[in-house]
Amino acid sequence: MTAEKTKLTRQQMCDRLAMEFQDGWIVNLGVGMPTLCSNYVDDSREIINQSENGVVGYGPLAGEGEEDRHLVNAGGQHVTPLAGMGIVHHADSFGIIRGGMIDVTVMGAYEVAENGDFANWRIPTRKGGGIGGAMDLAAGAKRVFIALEHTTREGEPRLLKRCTLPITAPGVVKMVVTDLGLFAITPAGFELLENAPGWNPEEIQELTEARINISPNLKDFRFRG
Amino acid sequence: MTAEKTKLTRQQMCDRLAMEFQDGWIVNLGVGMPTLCSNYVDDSREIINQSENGVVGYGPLAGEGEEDRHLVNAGGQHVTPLAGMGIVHHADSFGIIRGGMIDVTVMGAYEVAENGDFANWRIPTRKGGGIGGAMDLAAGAKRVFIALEHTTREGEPRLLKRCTLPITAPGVVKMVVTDLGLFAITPAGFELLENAPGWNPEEIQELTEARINISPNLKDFRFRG
Amino acid sequence: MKNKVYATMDEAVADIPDGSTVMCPGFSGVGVPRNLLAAVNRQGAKELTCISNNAGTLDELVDVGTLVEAGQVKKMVCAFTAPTHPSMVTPFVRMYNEGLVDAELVPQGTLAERIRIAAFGIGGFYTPTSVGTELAEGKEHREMNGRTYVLEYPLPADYALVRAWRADKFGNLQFRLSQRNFNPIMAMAATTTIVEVENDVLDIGEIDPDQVHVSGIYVDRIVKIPDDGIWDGAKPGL
Amino acid sequence: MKNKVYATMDEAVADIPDGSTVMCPGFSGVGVPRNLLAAVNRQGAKELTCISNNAGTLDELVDVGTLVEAGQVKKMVCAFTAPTHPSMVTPFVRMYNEGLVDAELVPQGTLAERIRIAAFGIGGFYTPTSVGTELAEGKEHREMNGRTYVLEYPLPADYALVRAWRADKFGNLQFRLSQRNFNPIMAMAATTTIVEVENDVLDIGEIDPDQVHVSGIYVDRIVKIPDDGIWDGAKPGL
Repeated sequence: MTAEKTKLTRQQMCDRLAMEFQDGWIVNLGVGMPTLCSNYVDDSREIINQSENGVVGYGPLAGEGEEDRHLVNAGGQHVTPLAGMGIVHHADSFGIIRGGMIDVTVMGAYEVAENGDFANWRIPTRKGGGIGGAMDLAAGAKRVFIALEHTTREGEPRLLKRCTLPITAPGVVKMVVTDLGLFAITPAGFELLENAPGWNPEEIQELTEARINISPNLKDFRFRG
Repeated sequence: MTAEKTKLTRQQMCDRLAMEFQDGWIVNLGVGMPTLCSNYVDDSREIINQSENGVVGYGPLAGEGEEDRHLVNAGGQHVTPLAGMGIVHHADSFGIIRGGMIDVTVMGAYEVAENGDFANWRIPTRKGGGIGGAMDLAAGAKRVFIALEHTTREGEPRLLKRCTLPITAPGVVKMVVTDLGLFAITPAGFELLENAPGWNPEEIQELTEARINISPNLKDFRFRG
Repeated sequence: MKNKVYATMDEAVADIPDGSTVMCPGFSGVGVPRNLLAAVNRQGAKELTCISNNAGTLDELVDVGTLVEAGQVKKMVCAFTAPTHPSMVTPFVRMYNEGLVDAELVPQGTLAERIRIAAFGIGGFYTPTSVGTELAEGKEHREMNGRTYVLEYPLPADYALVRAWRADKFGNLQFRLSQRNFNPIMAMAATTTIVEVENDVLDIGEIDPDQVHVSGIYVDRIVKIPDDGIWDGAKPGL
Repeated sequence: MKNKVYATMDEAVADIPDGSTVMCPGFSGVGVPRNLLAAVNRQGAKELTCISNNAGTLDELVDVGTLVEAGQVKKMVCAFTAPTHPSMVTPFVRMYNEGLVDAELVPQGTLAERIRIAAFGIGGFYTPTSVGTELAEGKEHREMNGRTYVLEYPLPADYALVRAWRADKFGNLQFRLSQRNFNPIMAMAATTTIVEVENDVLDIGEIDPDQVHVSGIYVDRIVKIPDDGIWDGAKPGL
């Protein structure tokens, strides 16, 4: 039986990374796609969400009319207070980050390389860059997970031998999810752990610049529920 | 009329330094003799007492039975809370100190030199030293005032050309009070501003190793009240 | 002691001269001193260097971008000099691209710590952040305990404009939830700290000493936000 | 999530091995984790390096000096290695003079900041403190903006023993008045942080998020001080 060839949705991609979070982990989710990780619920564990603005232990997004104007996550979304939450100022917040207290940070990226480099802050053809807390998180977190489309809109690969864009940090990425599958980055480079439904490793390799090693335990992509 | 030759008491010495404090000054008083400065009251001004353990704006010593076991000054004396008091942790407290927020620190010393050096943390014949916050205060405070006996118990001078003991900080002392008078330290060295009752400048010079300049406005020592 | 309570935002910022360095806290729209920024905009000081997490947004609310758009800002020191999405062309982005305003791009945690050490009399610190990136080029590197760091320097300012939740007349401040962000460290780092406060200014003694977020020793001027001030859409006095 | 609440001080310190580096906060007798120190004394770990403002006092209360006197401490890192008065010969002073214990003398503000940067991933910082003194000899000097600084390094630890006023089950901590001192920064800097708390351990959510002094993410073990514990002369539960 062959599954129908399907690309993963952003929510499915983020769900899969969120499944890796362990009970008690302190998690920092980047603005944009990575915030979808918080939609994956697993009652058997507790996750502590930290955001750059010094909120430790915030809860789900606030519903309509439920917003507290003083409480937002790093992306400016209104979140709800969770019992046990605590607030610190910005220097102390990055003390948490730089000090290695974040178990995992999930970020988006333009490119990831087989040596663990990634790039998400600057396109050289445009002036300036948007770093925010990305370089601190990349340098400080225990694990960096990246969620990104497997190719650009033009079909160019984003999983590369070496990044072509200015990198955010060297050699830090441990896990990558794309719309085609889940990858670890090991000393040997990308390792395909799970493939999207209907996609075989050769097809994924064709859309990838870097060489992809195939896990001896290659599995079907794991979905929520 | 000649005043009777009198040495100043420690309280009189500290009163005199405290008279220099200006309204709104943030003051750090060293353990021991300098704490006597807080006994000088002048209702026309408000002084903010800061101590190394992070208390900003504490009040007078606590009376018998009035002690709060969680509230002490740097010398471990129980003090009373004053309206407007605020607490910070030790790193932030020395942030206040190193950051130049302390208008004046008053410390005791073994020796003071005409170049503004002073020594109060180590006697080389004994092993080790007791620095506490003295080096941070000396390097960080806007003004360092020193209160000390004019001579040692053996009659040796403490106001020197150069310190013989290991110094606490170079060139920081602005004002010195001894049991014989009040001195400024200027680029030209010690300047006698006020002499203790009955002591003429020549007599004070005899008990001093450094050369003492005499202020053109030399006055009688100013007492409380 | 000197009275720190000012009647209006305009009085509180009246003396900010051209060429000043001004800290502007706030993060994702919370804890932004919008009323003081509006007053600086009215006051018209020019050639400002502004230190802020970002350089303004696309919304209509007053923020540091308002000063940029008005041509009052010579240079931004911030963590974002390009939009997170190419479609978000703020006034700053347009003017930066056209060379009308200068900028220094600083990673957010480095920005926060540089502000803190400016407050705390530290001459520099070594951070692992940015090592191996373009941003570390030309910076002094040092390996310690098997890890590579770059040296970063203090970032002081002449003025900090601060938004607080509660203040007493001495200037002790409290912030609410994520309003805190850059406010305390900027309040401590600037020579002159000016605070807009959401609640009525309290008498001295009304704030629990254990719950003071910024000591009044750092605060110079306090203004209550008027009912017709900028409340970020919430009712006054929340 | 893992339960952090321990029933006894002895259980909470049971696994501290010989050779550990242990942070011991407290200042002038306030905020000293006396119950945990008594438990470490009973437990008997040896060859410890202890980081503390001082190395013990002359009073009868349990403090880091108790461990020194018991021969459990190899080295003290502290701001006082000689008594403030020659008559105050503590067990540490006697043993230090006899070469039975080693010590590193650190100015108090440098001690505090070295602890903080150990917590916060900073590799070193430049301070003006101690410049021009014997204590700066051999340290790297640097002139910046016309001022001379010395380079100081992080001071991490395996364990911090902490005394708190209130704690919730997650480990969020509050301190009361000058009890705070070194407690928060040591709690943040150590790999394993063990807290003795004066009040009953609170349910999660009972501490106002704006009034948390140390986030529970830094806290590993919490023990309520029993009624017959060491209360510094005050009644239990004050």
